[in-house]
Amino acid sequence: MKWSVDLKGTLSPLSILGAFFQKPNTIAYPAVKKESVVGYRGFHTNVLADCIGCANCQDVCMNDAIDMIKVDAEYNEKNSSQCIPRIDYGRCCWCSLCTDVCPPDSLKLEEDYLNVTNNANDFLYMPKDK
Amino acid sequence: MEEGFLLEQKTLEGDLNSETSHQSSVDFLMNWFRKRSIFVLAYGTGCGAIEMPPTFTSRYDAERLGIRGAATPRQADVIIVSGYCSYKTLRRIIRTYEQMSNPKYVLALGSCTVNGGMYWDSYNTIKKLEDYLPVDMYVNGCMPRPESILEGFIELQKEIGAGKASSWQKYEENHEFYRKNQEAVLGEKVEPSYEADWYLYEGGL
Amino acid sequence: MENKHITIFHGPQHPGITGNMSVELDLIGETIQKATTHVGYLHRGFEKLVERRTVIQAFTIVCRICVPEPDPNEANFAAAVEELAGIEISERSKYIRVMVLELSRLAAQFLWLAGQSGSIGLYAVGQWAIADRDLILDLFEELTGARVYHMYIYPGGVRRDLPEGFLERVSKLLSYMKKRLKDYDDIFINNSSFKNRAIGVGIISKEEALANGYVGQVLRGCGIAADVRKDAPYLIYGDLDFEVPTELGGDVYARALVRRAEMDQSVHILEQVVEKMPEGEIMVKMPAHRKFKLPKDDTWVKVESARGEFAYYMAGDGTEKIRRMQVRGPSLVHAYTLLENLLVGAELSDVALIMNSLGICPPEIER
Amino acid sequence: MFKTIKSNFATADVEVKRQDLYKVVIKYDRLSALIDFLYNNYTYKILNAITCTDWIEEGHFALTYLITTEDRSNTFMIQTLVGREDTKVESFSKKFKQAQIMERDLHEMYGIDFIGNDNLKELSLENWVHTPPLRREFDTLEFVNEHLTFREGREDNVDVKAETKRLRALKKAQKEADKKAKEAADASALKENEDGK
Repeated sequence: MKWSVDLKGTLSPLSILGAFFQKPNTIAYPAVKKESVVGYRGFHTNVLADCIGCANCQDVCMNDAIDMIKVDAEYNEKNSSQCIPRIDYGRCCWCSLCTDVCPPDSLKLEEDYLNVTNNANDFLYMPKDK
Repeated sequence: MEEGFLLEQKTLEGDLNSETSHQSSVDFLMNWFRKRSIFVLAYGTGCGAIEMPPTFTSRYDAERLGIRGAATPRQADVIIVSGYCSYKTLRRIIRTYEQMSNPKYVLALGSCTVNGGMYWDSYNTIKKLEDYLPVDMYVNGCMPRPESILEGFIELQKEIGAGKASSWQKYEENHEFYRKNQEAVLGEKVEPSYEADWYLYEGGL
Repeated sequence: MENKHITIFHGPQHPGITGNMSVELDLIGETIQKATTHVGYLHRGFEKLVERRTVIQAFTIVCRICVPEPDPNEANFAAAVEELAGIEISERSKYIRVMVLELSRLAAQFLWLAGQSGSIGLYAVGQWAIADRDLILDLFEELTGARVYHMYIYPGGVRRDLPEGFLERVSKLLSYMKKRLKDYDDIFINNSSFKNRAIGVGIISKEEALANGYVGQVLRGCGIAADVRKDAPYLIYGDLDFEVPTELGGDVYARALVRRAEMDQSVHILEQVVEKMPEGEIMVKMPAHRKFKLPKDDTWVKVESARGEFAYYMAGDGTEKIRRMQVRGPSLVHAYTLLENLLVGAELSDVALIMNSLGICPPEIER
Repeated sequence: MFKTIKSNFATADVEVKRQDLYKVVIKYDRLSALIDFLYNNYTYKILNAITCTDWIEEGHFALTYLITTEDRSNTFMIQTLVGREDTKVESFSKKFKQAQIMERDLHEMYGIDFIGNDNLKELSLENWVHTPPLRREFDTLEFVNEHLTFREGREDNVDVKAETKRLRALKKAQKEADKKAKEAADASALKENEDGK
């Protein structure tokens, strides 16, 4: 490696010092939260009054993440199997194919996505009813 | 609203008063030191590694919370298993994990570490990380956002501060169980065997 | 004095590696005598998994093949399926695809900027570059609903229409980028500490580059204007005005200059796309996933990713499943044929520099 | 060009798939000659990829060599069929340097032997002793079930089709029972009426 005087190359990087006078772009996470985006693919929600228990979501899921289970709840009277989906978040990839194929459009994704736990068995998720 | 340094301090100290009753003051002090300086091993084991740069650089700036990268396992406190883990990587992760000095913690990102995730039917990835390494914290997502990763670190810090995160002790105690599982997927023997001093001496440290 | 060989592993656990891979180096002193690449730490068997899934199910998994830049995979997959099934997509979805591809190229170049500067210790550049990349990811989040794995380019079109005011936000970002990219010239490209490290390191000759099938910046850095967007235009690239930047040096610095010029070109393309974006449908009608069948036929499609030509071979067999999907990323040949030769005679401290300038990305080598 | 290829090498016509993509199917013993022909007489000088498709029903592998012109404007797909068992294929690693790594990949995934390739070590797998994974007879889910375990807690999954059928049958039975009861009630009412008369 040979050394040559390169005045521009030596001085121009110093322009980075200008950043001292700029506002930081940091999002101070736990206190300041970024605005959630409309249509973000987060947790599932399922309107029980609309769900017809057709298991289309289970069929399209390539990760085998959806179980159709019976719970103690009031079903839609059109719900022919009286089952509703439960999602295993140890499998899900949030591709939202399940919401695309849902005939009554009851399964949806919401903006919330935070789930941190030290127990790996906490990842079976019952979609919120809303 | 408070801003900057004070705000981060508050986040870190928010849980101070709640969990201290059962700790002696030495323990409390040790845990306080530990949770305030978390060095994360620079090892991107899977997809989730792509969200690590935003977490550690200026946008989300994990260093505000005392979290920063470390180049070698000897200096690191936390190893992040960022998603799926093929057999070949698992061997390296085990080796790296055993080289890290106590106390050490494992943070698992994404669906793949919980129940196989997208690669549940793949012939070359493990499905449940907890069979092979003790995991302190799981973070939800495929892949988790930087906010989720930060949240995982904050929860981990809380557990460390309360003296609850002790997975490395679990690894020592159940070493045979973990070794058996590891060798079942990796072949006959996990080479090289890093049965360091704390495995051999009774009582560990 | 006797020469002593040392063998060390550079990676997989190493801050100066471009992913989960490793290079076994045989050294005398600081000079590399022999280099052997090892991959497979990220092998998930994509090509097997795709065979087990229906076409629509397989579409969600392909974006995981290349982590820093998932969109070329989606575009390739969609293009291959459309060609086999004979689907013609709408004009608007073509424009949206080009926009997504160019945004992702830009994002990947920022990631390269961070890696390349980090490999010689200029960490401040990395801090800026990753933050600027995040601005692009914010746009992606708004458009597709996810930051990194978008799963957006769907066989038959794209999955969502542009949100309201999205194009204005893109042009706002572009005008910011135009100003911002000049800062990177000052602090990194023209930086004498980068120049001194990069000029004359990792030189590839033109003949070798042509004969061995290298792609992307490696070719363009030796003065060959190879770019799939010009050579075999796909989507709407034939109608757009852009240049293929080339340099003659063939070294790390030449490749850096090429990449920097490509960022300008990406911004230029995006401006045209935003201006010309037509109205219309975004998706043709697709049958249900169990009924969507591919004929017994095969095809070969390619797009230009941020690191060069990214190609897929796809064969259908008359059922709803894909018979075979072969991924040919730019890194396969670069990581073996090129890197193993290029590192011989180089210094140990230049390994990270050279690897970053080739843009080697392990997940697409082993799939 | 097409005419020469057809008369000298191919078993069928050259297929023009796209403006930039031609495909030809040839017998294996003419492969090397065709690649040489294209290399020497035209500008097809870059080997882009080698891929393999497993047609297990028909009992052969379809090896596809993708060769591109120097200006990258055209790609030739040369497909040749070889047997599935103990496949031995001539290596192109002397002619094209990059073929070495592609053949190594195929050797690992399909178990094809490339004669003349001096490095066919494991590429992405480690200590693999089972069937080469991309062969069709290798069932990856079966392999996973045999060697690994999934997380418990998901056994309460209900087979929706069976459940729907059961519920429907139940409903039908209920309806019929109702109907019968009603009929019986009607009949008894009628009888009572008659009796009353």
